[in-house]
Amino acid sequence: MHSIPSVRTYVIIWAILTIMTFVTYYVAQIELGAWNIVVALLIAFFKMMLVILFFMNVKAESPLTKLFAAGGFFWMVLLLGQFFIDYVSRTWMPEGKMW
Amino acid sequence: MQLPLFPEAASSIASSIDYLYFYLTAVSAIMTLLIFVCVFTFAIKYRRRSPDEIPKPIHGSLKLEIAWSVIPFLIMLTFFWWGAQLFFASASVPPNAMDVYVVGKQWMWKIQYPEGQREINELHVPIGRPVKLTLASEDVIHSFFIPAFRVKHDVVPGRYDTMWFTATKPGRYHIFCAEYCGTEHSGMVGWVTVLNEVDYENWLSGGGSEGSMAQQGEKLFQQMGCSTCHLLDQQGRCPIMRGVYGSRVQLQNGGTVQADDAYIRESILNPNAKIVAGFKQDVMPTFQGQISEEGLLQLIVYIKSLAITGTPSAPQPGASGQPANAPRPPGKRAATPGVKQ
Amino acid sequence: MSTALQDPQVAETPNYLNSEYGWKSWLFTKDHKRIAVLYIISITAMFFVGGVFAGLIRLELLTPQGDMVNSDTYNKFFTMHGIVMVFFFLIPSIPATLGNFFVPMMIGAKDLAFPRINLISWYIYIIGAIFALASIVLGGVDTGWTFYTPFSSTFSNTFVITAACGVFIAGFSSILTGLNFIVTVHKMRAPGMTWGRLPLFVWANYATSLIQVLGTPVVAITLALVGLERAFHIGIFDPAIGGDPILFQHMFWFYSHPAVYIMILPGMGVISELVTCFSRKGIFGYSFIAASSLGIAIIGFLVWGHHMFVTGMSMYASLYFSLMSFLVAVPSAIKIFNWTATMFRGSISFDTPMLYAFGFIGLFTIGGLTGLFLATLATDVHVTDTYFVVAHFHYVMVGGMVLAYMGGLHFWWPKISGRMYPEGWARFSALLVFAGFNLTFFPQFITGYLGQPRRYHAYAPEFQVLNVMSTAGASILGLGYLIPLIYFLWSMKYGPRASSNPWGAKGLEWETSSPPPTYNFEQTPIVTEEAYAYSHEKEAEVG
Amino acid sequence: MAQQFDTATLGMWVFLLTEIMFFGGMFGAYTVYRGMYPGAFASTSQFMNPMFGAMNTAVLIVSSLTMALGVRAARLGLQKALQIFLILTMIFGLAFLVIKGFEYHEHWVDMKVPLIGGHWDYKEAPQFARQAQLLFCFYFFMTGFHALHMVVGLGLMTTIFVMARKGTFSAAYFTPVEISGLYWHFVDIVWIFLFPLLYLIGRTKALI
Repeated sequence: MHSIPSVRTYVIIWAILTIMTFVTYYVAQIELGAWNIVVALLIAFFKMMLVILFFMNVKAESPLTKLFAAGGFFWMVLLLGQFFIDYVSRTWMPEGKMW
Repeated sequence: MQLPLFPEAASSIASSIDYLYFYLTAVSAIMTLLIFVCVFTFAIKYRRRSPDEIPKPIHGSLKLEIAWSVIPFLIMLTFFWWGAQLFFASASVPPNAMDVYVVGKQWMWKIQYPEGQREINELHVPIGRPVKLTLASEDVIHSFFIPAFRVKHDVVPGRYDTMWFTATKPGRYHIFCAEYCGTEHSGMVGWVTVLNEVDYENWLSGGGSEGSMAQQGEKLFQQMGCSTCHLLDQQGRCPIMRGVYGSRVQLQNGGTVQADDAYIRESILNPNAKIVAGFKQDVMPTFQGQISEEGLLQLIVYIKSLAITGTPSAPQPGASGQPANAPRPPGKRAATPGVKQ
Repeated sequence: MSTALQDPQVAETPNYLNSEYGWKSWLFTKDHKRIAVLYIISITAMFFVGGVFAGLIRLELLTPQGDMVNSDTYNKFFTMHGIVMVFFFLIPSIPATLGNFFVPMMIGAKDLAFPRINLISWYIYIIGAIFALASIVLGGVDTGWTFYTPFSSTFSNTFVITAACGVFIAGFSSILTGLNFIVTVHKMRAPGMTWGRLPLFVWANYATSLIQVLGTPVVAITLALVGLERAFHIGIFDPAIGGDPILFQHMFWFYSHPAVYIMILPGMGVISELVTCFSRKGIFGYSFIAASSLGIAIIGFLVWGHHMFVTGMSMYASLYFSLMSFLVAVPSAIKIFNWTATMFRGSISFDTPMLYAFGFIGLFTIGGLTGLFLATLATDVHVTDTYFVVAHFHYVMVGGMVLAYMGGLHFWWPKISGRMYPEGWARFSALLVFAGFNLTFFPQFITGYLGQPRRYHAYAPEFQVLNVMSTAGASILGLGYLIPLIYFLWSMKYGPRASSNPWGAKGLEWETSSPPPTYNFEQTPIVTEEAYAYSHEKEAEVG
Repeated sequence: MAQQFDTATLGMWVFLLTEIMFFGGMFGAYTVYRGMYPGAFASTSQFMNPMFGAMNTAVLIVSSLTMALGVRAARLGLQKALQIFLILTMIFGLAFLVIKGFEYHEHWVDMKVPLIGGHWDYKEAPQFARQAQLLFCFYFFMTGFHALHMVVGLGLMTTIFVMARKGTFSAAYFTPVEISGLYWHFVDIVWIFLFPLLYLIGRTKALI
């Protein structure tokens, strides 16, 4: 059976999540150029990991569950990545040769 | 009763596609034969002779597994390589290609020549000269397909697509719409007629009472009121049109854009999308929905003609930076001396 | 282990069919075997609905002028043929029927991991099917089964939302089946049933389930977005506001190409079972066949762009997708070679299931190889959207998947129904199917290269002869499907009783009585040997 | 029991896999268009109210906390605590939907609803008037699907609550609580990504 995290752990995680929400809110008001997107997504990713590992208790789950949890996100990245193979290179035109 | 088994090859790339096809067919036939012969031989040779015979097990062989994974893959790499070479080689339009403009519409092909001829579901091309088709759709996705030339390209609404071919054999060949486009999809067919040079010139001079495409574009330019703001040679409320086509345009937001067909199309339909440096937005209304795809193409040809007549064969000096009529390095949207004045 | 648990001579053992009676005992059952039977009945019905449309299409194409029905009606015919066959027959076919019945039995489980969800998935399927049939009855859909925008989202004025709802809903049935299989295979294996001992049919269904779970949601959301676009008159694929119709195709094929593997992988699993049983010999290269199933499932997600080489997608993306498409051909080739090698020095009998397996190997080889023409960039430009494509995917879908399904159905019929089918009729109809199929679809490779585009109501007169051949073949093919329907129904009452293992096959499903008892096994089996251990003798030398 | 619990958890994770891909399709399309029309997309964030967004994020995170505590209570067999936490979770869930409703209303007043013929104008940045509609379509579809998931989640919570009242659960049997909790947290995660993507990115960009 899984170990049961303490209330303290949950509250600490909640506090971090709430603080990160404020951080992401205020960072978005600062001009960082392209970094705005990166920071916002990194914070979101960090928050997601906290929720998955602690609230959803994947930390204590079997490797199999971890694999399936990670697999979904990996597959979504795969979907996006292959979209971008097209969209990034769509306006490139070859000069009669491949390379 | 006709029973053709192989399509005619009437373009410069047709036979090279056919060779690749023969190669693929040959390899496939050999593989199929191999499998069939094995299955048949085993089935007969090792048929069950008594109800209780138990053959000895064979668990597998790593060598064989590797062989029949790697060898087929290597063979397939030759398909890949050859196919990709041909695909890329036939993607770039020769610089001397003549322009023809095709608009797909449920359910017909409308074809315009820079010289002013217009046809529906008929395309006349001269033999031996590269022809570049600029494809536009008024509604849904169509696909322009000439089997005898082994060319096909989807015609996607909201953008221009291009394809090209050089016809090599006089005759009449099918045009099909290959992408399902609604009720009369199978009626969206036509003929391409390949003429020799002389016949083609005769045919060209036969029509076009409305003037060349550029002239029609010019007429539209007046009618739609474009000319009140876009003056030809002096600064009006809007950018000057002469010499724009093919140049790099400085934009309000600091970027630049290549003034090609797609840019001009966008600027007419969605004028505020890319404001030229030094001009204000919201001056020009959108022409979305007020102008047909054909009209758009006429305007583009007109604006293109301004670039060409403005600088006969000499590199254009000044802001535009790049000679308007030189073949552009990236094969697409190559400027063409298609407009004869 | 190798002795049957049940005496074959006993007339009527207690089993899942006679344990309860009445329609309630079927409609509220949680027994995976009964649910499988419910699925068999419903997909058979859908198969014949789709088949009727196929017949009408072929009838129309007898003459080039398009003089039987008008073009609108014809467009609805092929759309409904596609939607019904793809989403309501091919995708659920083997996993939901044979898989549902035999995956738990083959791993020695009493049932699937979530019996109630299994039943729910059948109800969801039925609701989806009702939507699809409603769209037919109300007046049809004319978008083609691919629902390409902007035609489907803006221009068509048929019942697109109804049909898309049907597909959306049926998608969830497919997801739940996949989910159930994944968890079942992970958690419910009998003692001793290690991954290395799983029958290849289970491996194939496991790989299929991964695709169902990972791919189906994407097509669901895509069709939902099309539906929303129709409902709200604005949406994300609308070119008028800058939407990209090609994005729809990316999203659609992200699922719909792997969906092809949802259809064919379980079929390959069936063939692995048939070839070993009727050669009475262990499979050649077990781990390679198992791994190639997973390989197909994964690489299958990297190839979808080969449907889009002429759309104006980036040429470099085309290059990537072309290469990946060749890569996915390798695991398929591995399977073909291994099956052939399994027959080598076997003891081959020509029972009906094996005839179907022969047919599968031949037709799938042709289907797979012609796929290479479509993966090759330059030739694809010419043959895409022509009858060449139609022929290719029918060789894979019908020549491959349907033949495997028929083979599997014959193979396991004694287990499912407890009765034998008439062998003579079965062999005859297997030959009819094979002959009729080739006559129908082989000419289409030729018309395709000649340039006859698909989805044409009227066509150029020079294609007529080949089209007449196709139609003639289709009528033979139709007969080949009708005969089994009749003799299967007949055998349920009059067929001779089947013993628990009429083929002398290996596998846990054959160690329980025919038909199996409600909880499959009298006691939980303990597995002590590899799959397909037909002989305990020493391995023969490879000659 | 442990075996059955494991099976159910694995099943839920496989289901969440499909949910990830379901939203993943939309996120994918969103990313493509964002790359195509960066200016238009950045301009729309001026019409989002990030206060609403942040508030809703906070509300959902609290509801995730109460859910997690509820699951913990269930594991320890604290039936009273479980019921209280379930109620709290539902209250926060409802609060989320109410705030979302206010927000939709604000968009309607702002003329930023391009659906069905359109309650739409974009005078503030006419150069983006066309493509900005794309983002608003995404906004309504994505938040709409998310809200739909919230509604389903609330339904689940109600069921679990009723079961808890009946005394179904114990320290030995709490699988449905655990599974519904996973679902609830997942819906929270989706919002954690929607918030920056729809409200925040591009806020610093000048409108014109």
